[in-house]
Amino acid sequence: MVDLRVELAGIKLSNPTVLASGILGDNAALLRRAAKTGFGAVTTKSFTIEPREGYATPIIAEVKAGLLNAVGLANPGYKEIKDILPKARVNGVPIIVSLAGSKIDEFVEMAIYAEDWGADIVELNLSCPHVSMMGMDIGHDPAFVANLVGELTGVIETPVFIKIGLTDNYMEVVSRALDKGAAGITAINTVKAMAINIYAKTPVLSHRYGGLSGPAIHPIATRVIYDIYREFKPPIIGIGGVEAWEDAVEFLLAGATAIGIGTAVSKHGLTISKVVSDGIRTYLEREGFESVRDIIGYVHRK
Amino acid sequence: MVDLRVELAGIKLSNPTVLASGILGDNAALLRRAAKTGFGAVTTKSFTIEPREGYATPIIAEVKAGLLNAVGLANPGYKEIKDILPKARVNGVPIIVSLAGSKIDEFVEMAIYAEDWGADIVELNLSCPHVSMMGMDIGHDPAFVANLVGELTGVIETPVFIKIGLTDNYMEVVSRALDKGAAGITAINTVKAMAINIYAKTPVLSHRYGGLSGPAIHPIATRVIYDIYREFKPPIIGIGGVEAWEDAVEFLLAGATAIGIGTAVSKHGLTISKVVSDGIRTYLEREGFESVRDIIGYVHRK
Amino acid sequence: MSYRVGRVKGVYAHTSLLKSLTIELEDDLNIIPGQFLMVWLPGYEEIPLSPSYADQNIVRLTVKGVGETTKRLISLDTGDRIYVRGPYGRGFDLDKPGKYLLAGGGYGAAPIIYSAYKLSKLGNQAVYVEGAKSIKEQLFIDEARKLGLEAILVTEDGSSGIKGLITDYIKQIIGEFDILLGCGPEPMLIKLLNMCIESGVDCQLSFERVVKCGIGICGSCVLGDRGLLVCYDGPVFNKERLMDLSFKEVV
Amino acid sequence: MSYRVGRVKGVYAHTSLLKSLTIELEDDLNIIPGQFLMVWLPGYEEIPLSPSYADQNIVRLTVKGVGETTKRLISLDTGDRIYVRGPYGRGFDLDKPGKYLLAGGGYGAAPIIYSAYKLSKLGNQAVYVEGAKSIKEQLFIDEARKLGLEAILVTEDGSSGIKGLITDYIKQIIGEFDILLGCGPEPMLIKLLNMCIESGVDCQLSFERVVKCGIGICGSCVLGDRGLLVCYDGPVFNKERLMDLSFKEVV
Ligand SMILES: Cc1cc2nc3c(=O)[nH]c(=O)nc-3n(C[C@H](O)[C@H](O)[C@H](O)COP(=O)(O)OP(=O)(O)OC[C@H]3O[C@@H](n4cnc5c(N)ncnc54)[C@H](O)[C@@H]3O)c2cc1C
Ligand SMILES: Cc1cc2nc3c(=O)[nH]c(=O)nc-3n(C[C@H](O)[C@H](O)[C@H](O)COP(=O)(O)OP(=O)(O)OC[C@H]3O[C@@H](n4cnc5c(N)ncnc54)[C@H](O)[C@@H]3O)c2cc1C
Ligand SMILES: Cc1cc2nc3c(=O)[nH]c(=O)nc-3n(C[C@H](O)[C@H](O)[C@H](O)COP(=O)(O)O)c2cc1C
Ligand SMILES: Cc1cc2nc3c(=O)[nH]c(=O)nc-3n(C[C@H](O)[C@H](O)[C@H](O)COP(=O)(O)O)c2cc1C
Ligand code: FES
Ligand code: FES
Repeated sequence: MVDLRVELAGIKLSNPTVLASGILGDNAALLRRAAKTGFGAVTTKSFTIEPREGYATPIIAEVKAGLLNAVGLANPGYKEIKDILPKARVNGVPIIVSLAGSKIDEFVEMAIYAEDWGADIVELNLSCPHVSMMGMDIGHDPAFVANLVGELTGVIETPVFIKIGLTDNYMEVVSRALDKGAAGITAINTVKAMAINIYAKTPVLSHRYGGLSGPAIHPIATRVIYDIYREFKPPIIGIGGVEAWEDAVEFLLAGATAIGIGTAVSKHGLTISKVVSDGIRTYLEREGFESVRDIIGYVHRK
Repeated sequence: MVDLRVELAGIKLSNPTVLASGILGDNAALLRRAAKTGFGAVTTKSFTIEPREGYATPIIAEVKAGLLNAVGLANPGYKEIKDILPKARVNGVPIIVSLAGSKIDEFVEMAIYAEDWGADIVELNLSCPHVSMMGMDIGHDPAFVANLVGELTGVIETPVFIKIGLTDNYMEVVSRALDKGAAGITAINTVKAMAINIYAKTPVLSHRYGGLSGPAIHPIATRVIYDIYREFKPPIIGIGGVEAWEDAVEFLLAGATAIGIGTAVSKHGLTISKVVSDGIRTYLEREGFESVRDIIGYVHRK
Repeated sequence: MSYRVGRVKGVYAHTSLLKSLTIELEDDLNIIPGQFLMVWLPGYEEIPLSPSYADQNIVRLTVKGVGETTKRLISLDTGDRIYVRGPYGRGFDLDKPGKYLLAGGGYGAAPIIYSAYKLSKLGNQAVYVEGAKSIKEQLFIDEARKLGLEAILVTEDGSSGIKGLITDYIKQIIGEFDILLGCGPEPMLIKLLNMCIESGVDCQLSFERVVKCGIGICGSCVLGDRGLLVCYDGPVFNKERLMDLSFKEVV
Repeated sequence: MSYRVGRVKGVYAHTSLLKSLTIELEDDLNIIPGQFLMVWLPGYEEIPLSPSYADQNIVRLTVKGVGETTKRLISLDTGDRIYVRGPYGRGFDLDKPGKYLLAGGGYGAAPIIYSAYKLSKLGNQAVYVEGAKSIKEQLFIDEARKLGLEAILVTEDGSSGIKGLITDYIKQIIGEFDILLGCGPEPMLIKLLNMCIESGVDCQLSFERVVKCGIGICGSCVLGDRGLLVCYDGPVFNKERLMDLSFKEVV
């Protein structure tokens, strides 16, 4: 029997699948359900200091190669972590708390709170492509990210992951964050995009711009994971268009330690985690590996 | 009968479809065939000073949402323009000559040559994501692009288009290029990506990295076209994942004047140009427009 | 493209705020009663609606104007465009054998009357009960009768049919049925559920939550403490599923 | 994933540089004779090969070691993995009625013998002619006979069969046939084409160019001044198409 367990900065996962942030994740019942259904870890929706309504519908546009979303970081505000986390915890499945803010102070306040209420990992959303002054707008600045990570690792002991998107300088951002003590990298977030309805003659999303996810971004994510592993070999949660176990294996070989799943939850339901981890198991058996850890970053060994 | 004619910086196209650079385009017979098959204009493969063999195969990797390529700018060298252009010209279909280089001198030399041999438009490939010291490596630097365009518009009269890819600062690059006299923008090139074969446990492409094209990048291209039109309203050749007339209309509404088609040529053959322009015609008729020009940038008018 | 474009073919005003729109789509759509469409009016929001009838490329939407989008919807004219994606979610299972009691409250009667069409086609026995504030807001009693069903109207003000709440009436007759299909305001649904639990009658009830994505990804439509999703696991839930939930929010 | 993974099931060495590999794939593949696969050996290049036999999940490749990749291919052992995508391109049209003359030169006999299998299944009349340097490089004469076909070997050194060039022999007999299928070195193909034009015999010939993408996008496999693509419009071209071309390059 092959071993599917992986560790993310000391946090033990029974298998490498992770529910990606923003997918069903601002509600304790849903996180709990995801954890029970087989995810190795679950990530909360990104919390902000104040509750956010999010954007008006349409917040979703289906496109040929994936999905656009502009949810607008809808969340009940970080104070809810206190109610959500204890209820969400089940079977020892680790909970990754995602945070989004525009200032270092905000992140510090939220991170301490998340740690107090039991977050296993704090993930900094530095890459949401559709909310101004947050996410991508701050995450592409290496100096800001370095300061932010430095501050946070000074005040909390919980491992800090930064979640990056597709920018020109992600390698510099990652390098600076790791230098300052980031425990790992989550890559990638959605890519800024737009869909126009040709009969309505207007962008579909109420926010006009949205983040592209799904199969469309999978080869881009593979590249980013490959780059980061090659250079820094940190723990990586690889995310982007994973909708079958083969996609997950591709990320593992490129260097991901764990595999985030988002959009595919809509197509296949939460059981996608089981399908993916079973597929990884069969692959490992057939290819003669004893542990999933044996294939992490494998393509770099050749 | 609706009017499909458009103009790109004074160059007249019988319909808005354009064969994208690198697609069958370093050979006179193929350019001629494309022009005959119905394209409103054809773009050559990017020429470089020296002939280039390109990368070893595999140069192509098929992915779920599109195609990766790392052809490596294989081309016979710009001196061939002399042989290719006269033979390629047919039915008055304009020929866009694409150029790639690493230094301003190189571009100047090639651009003059292209003009001498009858190029209708010179397109600067500032965005190939898989050849170092060319394309993307130089195209993300606004100062370099400004100088380059300034020099070129000083020495040739042929309209100069810059072809951009997905970078953080494409708006600045476009702004500087237009300031210096660029006649238009071609957007977008492929997005750097990777595909790994999970049984071979190695990247598929011999060059490892490749450019992602096809449906995957369509919503990203829509966003870039939308941004550029909103801000600058230059002539835009919109490219990225157009494989049906609906995709083309989306680009027109976003602000493109002409529609480049690449990857879809593989799926549908060169007749894709007819299929797309016929579809646009029917759409215009049904929606009550007299000319394709009436819908260029239409979403911005609301 | 993800949206289908439809044209309004006809508008029937039940009241000034409650209308049925017949939509013609370009292609056929296969919708199970109880499933919903995401309906978008550019410039307004996109909202979930459960058709009150559908056949091939025809869909009928019965809409109550409660806010900006629904009010805009009921002001549409013949020929206007409407954008839909879907169908999404799980509808009513009408294949179970037995005698059906159909209970629709307010615009909740929409998926119920559509179920009546399907049930009468399947030859299943069914009685249609509709609850409304007054006779003016009554929706599908005539239609149900034309289908050959016994149809009972219950009005709160007694302006027609039986006076009272639909739940009180149903309490009296529920014992005669094998299965109840219900859609309407949540307090009505909770009462129906409790009734069915007590009387041992099977049931399938359609619930509402704020549906934003419609495809089971955003989490906004969560129902109850087991994390059920109205848009993905529902909107129609069967008795077993519902018995698992604690409905503190409403009872 | 775009590649299918195959395993080498058997290797038959015709000579030390010319071998046939039987490949077992995980799924069935439907390949028309004359179509090609892009065959990739990680660490080496990806090259086009036209199977010499295919049935369900079995593909036989007949490969001549001419460079790095083909030499690596012929050194594979049973159990080794091989990666293929395709089939691509247009193969032979074997549905035309008439008497077929099959002409294969060197490893060009590969798609020709595969055509022979299909033709004999279809019950079409066919004669198989193979050209080789010497008896040692002879490939499929026995196989063709087992299929019940008349099979004639033409060797350049006369070590077996008829001595001479395959084209000289074919010139003598072509008049008896309605249609010729040919694959082999380009000078052979040009001669065959000219013969067919002169004698009024129909023909389909398979050409080679450097195939890089295999999907009609890179332009590397262009043939002639009308911009035909070997990988997309070919590799098999019919007489009408070929008559349009000027083959200055080779004649
Ligand atoms: C599965 C399902 C099927 C439905 N079928 C019908 C139907 O057939 N006919 C009909 O008239 N109505 C139906 N509804 C309710 C309808 O979706 C809401 O009335 C509509 O979304 C209100 O939008 P608005 O912009 O007009 O009002 P708003 O101003 O947005 O809100 C008015 C009221 O509607 C509620 N509401 C707002 N947005 C939503 C939302 N996205 N989902 C659910 N409730 C919301 C608010 O809480 C508020 O009470 C259905 C709802 C669901 C979940
Ligand atoms: C449609 C088609 C079907 C073919 N079928 C067979 C077959 O069944 N059996 C067989 O042995 N060979 C076949 N070939 C030829 C085979 O593809 C080449 O021999 C092979 O690509 C050489 O690769 P290499 O790395 O071993 O040699 P290289 O060192 O690359 O080159 C050796 C020789 O092959 C030529 N060549 C190189 N690359 C290619 C290429 N991509 N396409 C075509 N020619 C090339 C070169 O011009 C040179 O003359 C076919 C070619 C085509 C186009
Ligand atoms: C509806 C939706 C909401 C999302 N919300 C968040 C979020 O709040 N924070 C975050 O870091 N990422 C968010 N994401 C990004 C995902 O976590 C993930 O990085 C991205 O969707 C790519 O993965 P996928 O292709 O598997 O969906 C969201 C994605 C979607 C589709
Ligand atoms: C095989 C291939 C070769 C290409 N070569 C070039 C090139 O030489 N110069 C260039 O500017 N773009 C090149 N491109 C990019 C295309 O012109 C186009 O911008 C891109 O493929 C996106 O369009 P598509 O999705 O329609 O293919 C190439 C694309 C492909 C697929
Ligand atoms: S509405 Fe988004 S999950 Fe149901
Ligand atoms: S090999 Fe690329 S077009 Fe034929």
